[in-house]
Amino acid sequence: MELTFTPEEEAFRQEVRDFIAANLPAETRDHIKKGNPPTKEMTVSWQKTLHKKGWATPRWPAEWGGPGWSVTQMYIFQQENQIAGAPDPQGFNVGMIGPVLIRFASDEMKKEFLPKIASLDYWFCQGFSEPGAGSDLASLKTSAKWDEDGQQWIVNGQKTWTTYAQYADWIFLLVRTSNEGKKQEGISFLLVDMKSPGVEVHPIQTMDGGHEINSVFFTDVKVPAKNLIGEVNKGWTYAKFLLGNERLGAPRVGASQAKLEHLKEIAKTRIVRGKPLWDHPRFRDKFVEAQIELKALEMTVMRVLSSMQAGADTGKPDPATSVIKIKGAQMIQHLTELFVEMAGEQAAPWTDGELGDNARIGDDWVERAAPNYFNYRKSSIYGGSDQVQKGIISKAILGL
Amino acid sequence: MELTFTPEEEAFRQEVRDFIAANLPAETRDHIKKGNPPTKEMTVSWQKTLHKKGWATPRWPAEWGGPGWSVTQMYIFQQENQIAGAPDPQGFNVGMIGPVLIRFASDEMKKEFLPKIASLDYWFCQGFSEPGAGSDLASLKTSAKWDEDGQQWIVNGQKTWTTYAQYADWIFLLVRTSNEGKKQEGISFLLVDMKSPGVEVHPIQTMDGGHEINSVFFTDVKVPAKNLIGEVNKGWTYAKFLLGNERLGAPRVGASQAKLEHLKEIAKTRIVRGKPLWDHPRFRDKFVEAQIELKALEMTVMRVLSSMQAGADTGKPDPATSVIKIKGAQMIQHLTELFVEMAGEQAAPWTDGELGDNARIGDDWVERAAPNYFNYRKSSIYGGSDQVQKGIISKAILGL
Amino acid sequence: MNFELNDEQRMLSDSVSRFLSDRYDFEKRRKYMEMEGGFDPKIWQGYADLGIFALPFSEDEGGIGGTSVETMIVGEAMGFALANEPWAEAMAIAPSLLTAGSAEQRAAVAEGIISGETVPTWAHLEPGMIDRGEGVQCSASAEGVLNGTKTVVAFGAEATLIFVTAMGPEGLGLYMVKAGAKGMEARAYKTQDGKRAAELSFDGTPSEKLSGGVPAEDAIALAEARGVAAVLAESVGLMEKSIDLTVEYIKGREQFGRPIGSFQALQHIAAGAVVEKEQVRSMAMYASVMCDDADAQARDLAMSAAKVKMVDASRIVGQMSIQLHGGVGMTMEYAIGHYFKRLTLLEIAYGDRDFHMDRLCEAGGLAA
Amino acid sequence: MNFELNDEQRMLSDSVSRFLSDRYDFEKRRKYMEMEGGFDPKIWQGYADLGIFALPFSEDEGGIGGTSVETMIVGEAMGFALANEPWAEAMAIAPSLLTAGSAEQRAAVAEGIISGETVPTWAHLEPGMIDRGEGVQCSASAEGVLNGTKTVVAFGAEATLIFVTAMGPEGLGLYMVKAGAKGMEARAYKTQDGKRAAELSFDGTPSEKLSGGVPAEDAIALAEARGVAAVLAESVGLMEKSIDLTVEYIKGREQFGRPIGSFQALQHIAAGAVVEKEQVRSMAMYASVMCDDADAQARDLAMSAAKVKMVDASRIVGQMSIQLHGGVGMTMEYAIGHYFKRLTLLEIAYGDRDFHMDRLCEAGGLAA
Repeated sequence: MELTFTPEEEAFRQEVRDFIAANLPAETRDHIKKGNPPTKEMTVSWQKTLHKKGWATPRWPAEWGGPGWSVTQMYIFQQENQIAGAPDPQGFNVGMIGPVLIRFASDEMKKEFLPKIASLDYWFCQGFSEPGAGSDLASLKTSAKWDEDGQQWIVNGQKTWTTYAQYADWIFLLVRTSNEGKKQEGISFLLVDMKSPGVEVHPIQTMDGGHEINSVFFTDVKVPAKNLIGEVNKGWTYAKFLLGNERLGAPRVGASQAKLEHLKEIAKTRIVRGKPLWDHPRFRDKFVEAQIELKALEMTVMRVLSSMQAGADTGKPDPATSVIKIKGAQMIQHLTELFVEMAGEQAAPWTDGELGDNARIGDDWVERAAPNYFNYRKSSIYGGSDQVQKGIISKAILGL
Repeated sequence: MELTFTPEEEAFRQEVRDFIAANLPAETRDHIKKGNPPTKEMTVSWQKTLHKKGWATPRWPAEWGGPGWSVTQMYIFQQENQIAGAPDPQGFNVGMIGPVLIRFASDEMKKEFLPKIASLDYWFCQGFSEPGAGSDLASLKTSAKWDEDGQQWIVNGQKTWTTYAQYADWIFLLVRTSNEGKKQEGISFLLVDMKSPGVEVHPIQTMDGGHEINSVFFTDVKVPAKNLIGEVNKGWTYAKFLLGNERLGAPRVGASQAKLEHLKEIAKTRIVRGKPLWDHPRFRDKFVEAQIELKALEMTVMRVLSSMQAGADTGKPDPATSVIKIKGAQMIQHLTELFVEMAGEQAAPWTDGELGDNARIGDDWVERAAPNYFNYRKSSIYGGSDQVQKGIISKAILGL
Repeated sequence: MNFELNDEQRMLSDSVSRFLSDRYDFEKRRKYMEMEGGFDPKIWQGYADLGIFALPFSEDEGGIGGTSVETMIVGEAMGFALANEPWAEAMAIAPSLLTAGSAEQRAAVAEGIISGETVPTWAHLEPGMIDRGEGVQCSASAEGVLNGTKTVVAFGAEATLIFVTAMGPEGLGLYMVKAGAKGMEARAYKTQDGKRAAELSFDGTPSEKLSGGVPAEDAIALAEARGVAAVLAESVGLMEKSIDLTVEYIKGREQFGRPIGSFQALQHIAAGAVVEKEQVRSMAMYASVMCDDADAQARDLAMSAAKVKMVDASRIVGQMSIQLHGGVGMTMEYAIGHYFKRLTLLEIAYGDRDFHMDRLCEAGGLAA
Repeated sequence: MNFELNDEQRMLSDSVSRFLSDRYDFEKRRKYMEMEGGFDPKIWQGYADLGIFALPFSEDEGGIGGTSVETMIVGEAMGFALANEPWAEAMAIAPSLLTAGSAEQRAAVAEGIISGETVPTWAHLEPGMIDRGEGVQCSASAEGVLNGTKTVVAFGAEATLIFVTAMGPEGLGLYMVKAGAKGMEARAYKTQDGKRAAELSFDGTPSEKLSGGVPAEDAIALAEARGVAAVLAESVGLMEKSIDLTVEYIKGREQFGRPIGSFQALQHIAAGAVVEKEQVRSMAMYASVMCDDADAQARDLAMSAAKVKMVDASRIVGQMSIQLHGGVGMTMEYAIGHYFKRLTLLEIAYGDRDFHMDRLCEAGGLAA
């Protein structure tokens, strides 16, 4: 067991840090540090920069363009990226559909898609949830029927909570291809071109005023046979593999570390009743407690990464990822809560831009405090809610 | 709505305070203030003192010896009693079996039992729980069979968690008298003399080293027909009524107020790293937060008392009593936790007296800190656990 | 001691609730929010016609001399309906601030409020005041000419009468400014909870000073106390309705072949929220009585205790409501998110948790 | 960076666990507790024969030069078995304190510990020291003659070698006293968790000063750090077993016609405990590596963070274990109460939550 970093690893950290400093546009960095979500352009441009450098897909095998990093290097890279305020890699591409294709798709499909997934020439979104199938994902109804004449699939149905569908070139889709047997056994996994006739995207506005998510409607959408991943009716297996990866990526430890440092920085200059907030014992307690939780989360994430590297990859989701998912959500939710507390009554103005500059009454972080707090309530809901995770733990770990 | 006290009520408070000051033995007061449970003698002697004064059964109707107090007076009396460190009224007598008899028993039975219940000439204990029937109380198996020849009940079975059975003259018992229909419909309510042949009390030692609870075994115990309360197979109704009253008495707000004041008093003189604990901001926070919770609890208890006085007594347990039960348990548990925190590493010695004075290394409160913390884990378990209360709320209030 | 409402109070509760349930639902509210001032003037007039604005004013002032208990009753109903109008400014803040004024001032302003003609607000916070414990920079001359800036003034651009806290030659004072006064500019915006607010700047703005009553400090402290009591009352209604909405949702929403409301884990989460809501209800009663207490320190500490409890409970109730709604709870289309946002803003209104904890800690807690 | 155990460490874990599962169960433990010294000397010798006491000592000292990771492995197994013996004093405390001694002193003491002959303990706390941040009053003369009183010394009456912290003429020092030394009196008692401790008083007691190594302050700080790491490790085993016992109980206990473990609300409570336990496991690893860190401040802050997390999680896991056991969990007859009591004492051992929070707050938190 060795938690400290070797000189080689420290050198690698410096290399990453230098690269980011030299290549990340200041505008992007500032935008993100203020608590804004990156624009599509920022994400694409940064992914392309990394792709050129060979760093766009850290966890992919070398054969498909991975840099061949150790788990430690991946961790360092991710942490530096997040601390620096660089956009996250587009997770649906790099962390979800990429690994699924690498593990389960035909060589032909890999060759067609993986390079463009890595470069973000194809932006993928995820078509899993449906209005009637949230936590109970396997009860999904969107159907794909085999059209014998056209040798293609015909897709009908509705997906929802589709993050950034408005940016997407492609969607990976769970569809029902059989109604026989257990509901998990009739599901297949398709890739669908968002420009296909019959695909419609409807925006959903979230309570923070943002537009991240959408409903996507499919009406007689034709999908070529070759866009099926793996075998018919085996899609549930691929989806579980994908969700395990998703939970692992969820906590964004580096980003939380950056947020916590930002909190401290502001507290040092924010004068409350005659002294900096930083010198108020109750604030200090809250800061330290958050730091401790974050350290524990960081260690748990590293443990899981380490055991993934050490052990044979079984393809099954690790139940410890449920721990990470729950604690990761709590962490980011709690941090956004602390920003609202720090803003106090100044957090009230709604700054959707409608009223122009009039809306801006405080620093950028003040403006983002309440919307971020509202927005991150999602993190204990999506990707398997807290309740779903506790169900997994009580079944898979405790045998209850 | 009027939360302040009238001059008459303040005068009453003074009268109570004066009476307690003049009559409560200093030994009893000190014993309780140190965090010890009162001995049997202390409880009996104080109850007799109150009985002579006519104050032993505040909530009973005047007809049966109640003082005819308003809810406010009852509240003041209870609060002053607890703050002064007087023993609580023996709850099984005054708060449980008494009200059940008054509501449901025959006049003959009332006349026989109520005066001795009030004076504590009869010490009652409660025979509800069984090894197989804890939260699922209605599944109890202790049976009472009607002996046609002897015109009496024959009781067989085992009760457990019987508080102070070792002190008791009588036990009130839920017994199964029918196995037909719903399990709630075959239960009857009996009073049994603890000196009856076939009654055996076995002590249960709790993890704090105390002996409060017992198992009580019944082997062919003969119980006269007249000791049945109300009707055969209607015992569940009486039990629900009793449990509603129990929950209401549970929070012991005055006792918690006294504990909190004690905590402050100690903190003011306990020097930690150069200054009194009271001047450590984190301690102050903990103190204030406990005070706020206690104030909210006090108000909720008063609300429920007030609505009981105002409304017709429906005989049904009020679901708000579940709120009080849950919060009351949390309160006392949290306070005992604060005492352990204040004692720190000095809380370690086990002072069951076995090793004599050697065992005493700290102040009395230090010695009681850990045992009280251990002991009060019971309060979220007995009288309907937190989980049972949440079940009641979700059914009776939310209709889930 | 008595926690029961009297007959008049019960009637008040019924009539306000009925009025609001006729006027308000989620779709109607959305329309009101988009109206020019962020609410429907007809509803404001309706409140006046119901007589609720007369409740907090004494008979001398033309009112009917209610207590803060009546304000609590109204506030709970307003929270339940998620009403948009600045009712608390009219019922809790204005009557408190007016105690600094003369009998004539009080009667004149009360008349306008009671009739529904006046929409009052309070310009107190300033950009440099992080919380309620900070000093005021806005200045007033001996003639009542105001200079300075105020921030997050509720309905600052829509109010017809603005009470302004400012430092005058003789110390802290309260000044009344009419809408459209010279040198006053409003930069208006919506707030996170769908209401309106504004930055107000005063550049040589004429005003009328409140004088002849209690010192301005006392009137301000009373307003802050009654503001907290109003927050408590409104939050009880918000929590009540949040739980109702959530229970209704989980009863209807099916997953895994049955309503999710039949899952015990969710039931117990909802039950935990009920426990917290009931504790806030108790503290709302406590606050509504204590905010009129003659002992200012006891009053302020009681308000702080009530506010801290409200914040802690509000988070539990609000967060569980979104959680149990799942994805739809995150969207603008469902009412629950709007309740959650309103609760969140009330958590930081009239002093946040830290401010009130500090006040209690400095005093060594509530009086035993 | 690597969180995996190597082959030797895995073997160590297996052999200690096997040894303990052969020797310990609830009934056997009860017998050991009633033995004269509160534990079975044969088990102590067994530990020595297993070689675990050699782990923390360097090869120079006759040991095998393990790290605190090995101590963690042993500690977790000890916690899981609820072992009674002062293993942490032998494995974490004594080797740390000995760093103040000369090579000869270290070798001589190590030999006794490694062979199982010596049962060491540390007399550090005093009646006037409420927490770990206080000064020592016990005094030592230049010749090492001790006067003073120590409190809650683990197995103070049973240990054969007592390390004593005392103020000597040149400042804080560490002194070794043999059992039965002149002028030393022990008032022995059981502790809440079924172990033993004692008040020790020294009245002209002769001792041997540790000298020739690092300053006593540094050795003490190292012992405190490794003490915290040992607490973390043991608590992981205790929590693991507490959850096992609870799950086993609720699987078997029937109420309302089915095992209570089938109730979702209880399942989710247990799952929440697993989450906390896993976080402590992570922090135990962090602590076991950081407690050997050369940077004393970084080390101490890391220990404080680990201890705070342990306290918070321990309460959740311990309290839920009793709650889900219901009444039987309250009794002496069930193992779970004994696990709960041990966890509770570990929460306050080597500095309670407030002590460690203060240390972190004063430093402004962990280094970023």
